[in-house]
Amino acid sequence: MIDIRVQAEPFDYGQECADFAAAQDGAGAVVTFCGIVRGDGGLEAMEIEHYPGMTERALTAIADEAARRWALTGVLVLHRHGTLSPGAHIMMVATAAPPRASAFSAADFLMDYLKSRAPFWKKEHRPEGPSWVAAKASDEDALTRW
Amino acid sequence: MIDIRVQAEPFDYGQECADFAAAQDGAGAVVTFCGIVRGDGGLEAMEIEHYPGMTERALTAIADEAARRWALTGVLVLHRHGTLSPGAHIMMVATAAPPRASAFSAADFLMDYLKSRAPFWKKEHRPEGPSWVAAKASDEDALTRW
Amino acid sequence: MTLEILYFAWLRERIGAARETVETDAPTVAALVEELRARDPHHAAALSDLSALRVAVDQELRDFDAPLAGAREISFFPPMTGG
Amino acid sequence: MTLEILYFAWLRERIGAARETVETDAPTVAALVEELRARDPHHAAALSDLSALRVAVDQELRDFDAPLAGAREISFFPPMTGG
Repeated sequence: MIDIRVQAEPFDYGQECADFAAAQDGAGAVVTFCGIVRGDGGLEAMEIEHYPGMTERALTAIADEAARRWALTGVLVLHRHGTLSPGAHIMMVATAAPPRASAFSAADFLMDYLKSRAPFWKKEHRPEGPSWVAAKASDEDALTRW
Repeated sequence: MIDIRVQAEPFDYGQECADFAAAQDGAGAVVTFCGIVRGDGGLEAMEIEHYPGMTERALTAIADEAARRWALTGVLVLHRHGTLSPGAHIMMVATAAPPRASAFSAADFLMDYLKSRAPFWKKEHRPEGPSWVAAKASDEDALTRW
Repeated sequence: MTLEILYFAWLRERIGAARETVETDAPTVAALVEELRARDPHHAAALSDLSALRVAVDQELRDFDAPLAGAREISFFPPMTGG
Repeated sequence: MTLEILYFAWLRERIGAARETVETDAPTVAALVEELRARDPHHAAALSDLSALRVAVDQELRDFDAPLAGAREISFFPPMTGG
């Protein structure tokens, strides 16, 4: 019911959406989110570092909390690490619940928590050199919504 | 960029998600929603009536408004009509934008407006007989969020 | 003027027709509803409670005080339940 | 006690190592940071501003006043930027 995957390999967003929706029993609503590497400002590559062991643990804790709060029928969190090109799919989440509002809120919650509570760090490679992406104060502030 | 489809035929949710994500240029975030017929309480079938002509027009107006408010790179609204069995996919929306919050808000907005501003009516077929689904006051209230 | 009147969902069922053509001089939707109610008990019952109805004039949602001048297609239906 | 210390992202780059093993009697994370800063200028620079750092004790996020008793793996990193 809770599916957490941290991987270097690409994933097939459409296939994951189809499989996730097909596996739900009693859900009236499925919400999926997919994050894509943007090629803004000449970005050449996005490097994603993570903390093996803690990453899976943190994502599982976040997904458990979402499932508990919104009585979800299923949760998927899939996040890549390694070096990604513009246009590549970085990560996805999927949620399912009997009512629509639960599936939407849970997906939004997962994204907010994943962003500042799961140990991933992004490094952007541009013609002028590499730089680590700085966390935004607004990312931390977003958690106060929940 | 705005894709509106009203059809009796089933649709392939996974394929639509894949095609939608692949068609986006400059988006960092894709959100999709899929509504599924729930078999609660012995539901045998869900019949969906609509108003040909006005349906497409209303959905286009709602999608245009979402694209304008959140600077979306793409919007898909697909809604079936006719008789559907429990577990069938009724409809889906997909949104894409550079930032995550825009894609989420737009999908949520589309669902709220579609629910009470697009001319669809649901009739439930149960062992005890058919009955039209009544609109909820909360559906109308939801529009005041926007 | 000649108007096409359309009914959907339980209105269609109660009135027993999906559409009808009427000749009317009603200036507003509300005045048209009055005329339709007088047709027969089915219309009277189906159109009795305006708060349970929605109306579209030429496929755009309107209030019941909307004018009919220039209109061609008037549709009555219950609150929508898509999604 | 013996602790495994891990560094990620720009902390790893500035310190020049992804991990190191230290012997320490530091009672808290903050006290451990003090000891690490004294090792060399790389540690001192990387660990100079606690407000720019996050810490995990045995893979759970903690505050800098967290006790180290019983801990085995302490990790320092910048605020996270996943998603």
